[in-house]
Amino acid sequence: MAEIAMMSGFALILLGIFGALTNRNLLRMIVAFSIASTGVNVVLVSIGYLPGRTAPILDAAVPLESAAAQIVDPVPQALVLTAIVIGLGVTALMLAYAYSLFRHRKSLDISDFTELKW
Amino acid sequence: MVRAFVTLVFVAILGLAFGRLALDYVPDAALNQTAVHYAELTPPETGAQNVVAAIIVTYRGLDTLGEVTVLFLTAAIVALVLAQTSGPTKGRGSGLLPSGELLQTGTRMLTPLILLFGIYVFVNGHLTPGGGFQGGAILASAALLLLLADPVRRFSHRLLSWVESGSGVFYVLIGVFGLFLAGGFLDNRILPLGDFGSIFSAGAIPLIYALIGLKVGAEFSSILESLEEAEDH
Amino acid sequence: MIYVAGLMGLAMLGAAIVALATKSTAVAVIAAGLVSLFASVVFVLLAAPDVAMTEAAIGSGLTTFLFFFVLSRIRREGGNG
Amino acid sequence: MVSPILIIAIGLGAAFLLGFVNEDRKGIAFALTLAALAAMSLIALGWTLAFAAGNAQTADILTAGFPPPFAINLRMGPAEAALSLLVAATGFLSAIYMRDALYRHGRRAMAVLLVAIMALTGIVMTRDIFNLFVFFELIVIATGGLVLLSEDRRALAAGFKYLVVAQVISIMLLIGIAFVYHAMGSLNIDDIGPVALGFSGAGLALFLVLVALFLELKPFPANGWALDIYESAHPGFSAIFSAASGSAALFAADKVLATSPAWLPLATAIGIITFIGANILALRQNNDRRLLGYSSVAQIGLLLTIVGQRDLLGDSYLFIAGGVLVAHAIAKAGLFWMSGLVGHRDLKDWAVLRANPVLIFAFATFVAMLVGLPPFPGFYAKWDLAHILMAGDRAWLVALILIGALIEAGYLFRWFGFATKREAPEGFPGFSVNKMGIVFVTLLAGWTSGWIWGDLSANPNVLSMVPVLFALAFLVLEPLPARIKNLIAIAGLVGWFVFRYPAYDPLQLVFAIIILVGGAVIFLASFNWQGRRLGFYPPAMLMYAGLAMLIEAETSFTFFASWEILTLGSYFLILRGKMSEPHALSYIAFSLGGAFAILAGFALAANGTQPFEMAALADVAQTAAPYVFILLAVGFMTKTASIGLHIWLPGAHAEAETDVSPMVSGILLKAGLFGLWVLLMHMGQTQFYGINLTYFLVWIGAISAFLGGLMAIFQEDAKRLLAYSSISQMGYALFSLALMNHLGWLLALMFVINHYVYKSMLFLAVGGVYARTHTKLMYKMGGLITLMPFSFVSVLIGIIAMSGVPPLSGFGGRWVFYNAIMTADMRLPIILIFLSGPIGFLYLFRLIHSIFLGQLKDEHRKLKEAPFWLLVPQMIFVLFLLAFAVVPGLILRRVDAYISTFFPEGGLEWTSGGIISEFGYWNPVAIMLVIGVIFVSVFLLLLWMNHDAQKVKQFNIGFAGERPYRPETTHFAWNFFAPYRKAMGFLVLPVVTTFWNAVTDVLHETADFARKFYTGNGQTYALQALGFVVVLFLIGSGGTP
Repeated sequence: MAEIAMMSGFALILLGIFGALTNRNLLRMIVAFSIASTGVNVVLVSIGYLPGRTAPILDAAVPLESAAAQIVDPVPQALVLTAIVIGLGVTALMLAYAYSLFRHRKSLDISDFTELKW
Repeated sequence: MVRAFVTLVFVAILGLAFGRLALDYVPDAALNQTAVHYAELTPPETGAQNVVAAIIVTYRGLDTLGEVTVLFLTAAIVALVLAQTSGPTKGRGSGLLPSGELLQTGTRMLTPLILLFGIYVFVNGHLTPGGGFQGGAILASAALLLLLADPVRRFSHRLLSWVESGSGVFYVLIGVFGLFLAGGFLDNRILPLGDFGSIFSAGAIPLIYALIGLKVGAEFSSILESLEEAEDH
Repeated sequence: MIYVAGLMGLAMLGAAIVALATKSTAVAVIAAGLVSLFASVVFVLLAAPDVAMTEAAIGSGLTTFLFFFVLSRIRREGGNG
Repeated sequence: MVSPILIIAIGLGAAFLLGFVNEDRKGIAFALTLAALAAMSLIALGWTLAFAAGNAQTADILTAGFPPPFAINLRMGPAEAALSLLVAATGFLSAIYMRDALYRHGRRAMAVLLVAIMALTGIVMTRDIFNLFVFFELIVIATGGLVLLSEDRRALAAGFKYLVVAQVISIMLLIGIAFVYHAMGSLNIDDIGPVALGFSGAGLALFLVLVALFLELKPFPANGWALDIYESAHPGFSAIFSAASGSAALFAADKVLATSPAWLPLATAIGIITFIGANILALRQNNDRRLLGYSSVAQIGLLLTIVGQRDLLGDSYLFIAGGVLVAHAIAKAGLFWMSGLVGHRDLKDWAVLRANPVLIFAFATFVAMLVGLPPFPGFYAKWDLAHILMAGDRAWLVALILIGALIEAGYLFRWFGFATKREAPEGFPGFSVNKMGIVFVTLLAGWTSGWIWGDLSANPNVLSMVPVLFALAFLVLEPLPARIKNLIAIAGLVGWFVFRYPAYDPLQLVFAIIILVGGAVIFLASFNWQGRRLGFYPPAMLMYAGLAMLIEAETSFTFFASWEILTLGSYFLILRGKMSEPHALSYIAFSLGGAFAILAGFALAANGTQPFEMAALADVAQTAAPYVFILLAVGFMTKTASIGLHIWLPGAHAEAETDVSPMVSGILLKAGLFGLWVLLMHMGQTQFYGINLTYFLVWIGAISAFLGGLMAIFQEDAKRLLAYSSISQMGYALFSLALMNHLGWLLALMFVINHYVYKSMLFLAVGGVYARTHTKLMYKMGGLITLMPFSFVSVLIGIIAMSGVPPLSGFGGRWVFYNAIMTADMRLPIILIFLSGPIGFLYLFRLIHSIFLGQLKDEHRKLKEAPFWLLVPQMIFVLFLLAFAVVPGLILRRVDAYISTFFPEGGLEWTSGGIISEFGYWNPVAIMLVIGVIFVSVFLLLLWMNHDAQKVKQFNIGFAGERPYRPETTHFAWNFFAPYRKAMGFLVLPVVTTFWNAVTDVLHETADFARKFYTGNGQTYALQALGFVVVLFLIGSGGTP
């Protein structure tokens, strides 16, 4: 199962990157990047998955003594939590930028913002 | 067209690299040393039931502090970016939805519930799934609802800013207390670990999660509000 | 379980392709939100309830709203988003 | 000691606290920001000082009270402390610098700045790889915010492009980190590795992490986004972006690489390509900030190269990498801060800096720091780096680094030339005081860092050498009147000579007399200048300091340091000339190229041993010796302007100021000769594939002598003529030295003395004429003999001495010369040398003929004699020449004895009446008498025969019967040697100039073409970043993915 998730995660990343690099609309680029980062999250979580184990919550279902044999690896999950929030931050920032750029130029086409070059 | 082709080729090669990673991937048969440590020692060391919460708040607390800061930064920068934008002044708000009687009434009823639920989620973060971020996001959705219901209405910037700053400063202070009262920066053992599994347990984790929740909620709200009122600047 | 995972994987990819291929930005945003939503189901399957909650609340919820906020403003100011 | 984690806590806490400050109370918010940054800097400073004093141990700081890898830990070691200090201090200064922008944007912007600095220190200190990622993301987002402080609207687009690329990078990083965790079971950097170089499994994971970290370092060519930021951001932020962000990201890459040494070659390759590529692209850049961006990218590339060599560098690693890094950070921050003082963005607009001389000094300091000149940290680092790499058989890397550095020096010095020589724009509003203050603080930091690195170095500290300090003291004395400074300078030169006199051996003595006493004599001419003459004495004295130290240098380090110091001083001196901007540039380019050859030569010779005695050159291993010889000889020959490396000389000498020309011609050229002398003394018999290398030198000398003279005869400009003649004369000296026999060396020494005397004299005389006529073109003069008799006398004596006719010392030289070549058996070059004799006479004749004889021009009728102080040294030279002609033995005898220690055979025999050689006999006094009698008789005869000669009116051109097309063609001195030009002109076709021009043209056109690569489109930039990853992956996995 983890393999399937990982594969689809990687596919999401590739799709996202391809979309972000071919779609010239600023908003669509941001959408594509958010798909790619979802893909990253899926890959990360699937790394921590061990077949047949349960969530890393040590309640009644998971006695302390056998916890190490029953739960999945909690570390990637913790990382993904952080990554999701960071992703949201970056997305919000890019959106604000896109809006601001749009206001300056009345355009959302990335190839219109090339005054700086060479 | 050429660019799309080149992109395709590059992405395909990247796909080969990723494919190799995936093919070489062998799921662990057992937890690695780090994870075993967390699985076995989270309760005695931190008193938390939810191992992920313990990792987030305590073991990798510095990451989380950084994460909160990411949102803090984003909120500040979104406000900065939009402050620089001078656009037309016609129209107000996002106009996402027309705010009707129904929505307004519904909002009035729902908002307290949502707030309560958000608080529940982050207060129980050390016991059950969920925590500061999720709770904060729920709080923010209340704010979102308010915005939708009445686009002209503003939350007090001052209040948001105080909540945001207050919880942030308090968070850092708790961290520094850990430095002086316990084993290190952000050590949750500055408060007693309490009874395992109860709501007042796991040392400072609930406190920190509550602060995170408040902070995240305030930050989301302030991002939404900045976007909402951009043109007033 | 494994079929559910496969199904979700396909659903994610499908939604992603829609998000990239559609002409309408609004549809793209919604499709991207769906990707997140399906992903959070995958997270539940992968025994990661915390992540699932976060992804649902933040990835598919707040992010989508943010997009719509900006999109609708741009539309009203004459952009075609 | 305060816990370093408080740096992070204070930065964050203050950022959060800012939210409590009312939006309108900007003063309070700003004060809070500054206080926090100051506190962070102080903590870092405390640790740095503790490490420096040896009071601190590397400390691991645990968070959450648990050991790694279960909780994140930070580390504070010497490197971390210094880097944190660098980051925090840069942030503090930039905050003050950006005060206006921060006030405009309010407390939020200040909070973002605080978080950025906090995160940078976090990157430096953390030992957890995911924590590293979090801090990187903070930097990305903060960068996205701080870019907006700019008033340049284009910054918004730059920020977006940056975010787009950052997304691609963070995807790679995150995937890499996750798989590294999977492979290692830990996120702690200390638990990673060693991972073998490979592109599957753990290797591929580490590859993704590394490639993401490299992308953060803006590798060439995937760095267009960074350049856009550099160009459009607030200079205060660019300073942080370049100095602090770059350093922190580099340190992160270093941390990860340290775990798996197998990956170091990857860093080296990317680093060196970036260094050279970015420097080449910078060549065509006219926007100052973008240029600084290219240079930043290049410097980080150099640092990455050094990181890639850490396996070889061992204990010296921190010293070398730190030296380059500190020099880069201070200089780049300083330059970015300075760019905020300049109102417009073209490089030429930096001319406004001339309004404040201290700023020009700061500019010079920063450029010198970037190029790695003494006494700054980069110099010591460069020296050690070259030595270690050479000893480790990585000469190719040394070569690449030096080529890149030379290109960088080229554009930086060109820029400096613009600032000092171009028209300053009008209506200049004045400098902001606090910004200027920041630049001055940086300047101070630059010099302090130079002292620290000198102190840390195993080699002597350049800033503790007395001559250097004496020269630098003139910086403080600048407000004094020029004449007082001149007195001090003369006293200094003479005083040092008297002080060191007992220590000199005869060879050193000859050079010391020329440099110190001769320098003092030329300084007499400088009394002619009044006012303060800003910027003259410090470089002049720096040049003399370098020369004085050079001749006494015992180790290769001192020798090289002196060499660079005299090069730097003379560059600034030459640059002072009115039209000398392009010539000074070509001078410094060739000189630095030569210096790099010397550096490589010494490093190869030393083979890892330091200090390396100059005398040990004789013991260099057989395999390395010929290469050492060639490198050193080429280096020294750039200074003697041997043919092929000569094109800088004519302009540099001709366009220099009147009293500078003799200094750089009469004295400075001797440095090269001294170097060759030392080289031949120790390595004279080096064979290369069975051929004695001195044989080539003989040829080069002969050709230089011949072609230099030939080029001189076709000049219309009197100073250029003298300059070309120097090439010829140095060719003679090289030729005689390379003969490797007793008389040859004696002769070379006579050339050293004679050339100093008559070239100084002639330059001063021509300069005196120029001071009155305001032209250097000979056909515009004529008949000045009656108006400027003293100048005439010195030119007459000068050319008699120089052309080698009896009775003056030139003849003595010629006599020794013929004796010398009789003892050698190389016929062809000897023919060339023979031919050069009459050629020399041809061009010298023009000086007398066109300037002093013939018709007086109308506009010159009221001219006065040359200024008094210009005449004083000339008359001293006249007296000296006469004396030297009569008693040459005064100096030569001692030297002759000294040379006998190298060549016991073939010496001269000194008797009371004359000098005897194998082939003949020379009695100077008798010759003087005989010639005197002949001269007087002929003179009287001429007077008698010409008593009724008719004077021709100036415009009587009836004889010619030609219609003048251009005014100058009517002058008889125009194109004086036209027949010779017809016969031999093809020999002086500017082949060499064409060659060097072609080299620079190719570089420039490559740059112009290649930089189109940076289209300005954010997607293209992201695609380039992606391309960077996949190309590396393809190369790494051997093309079979």
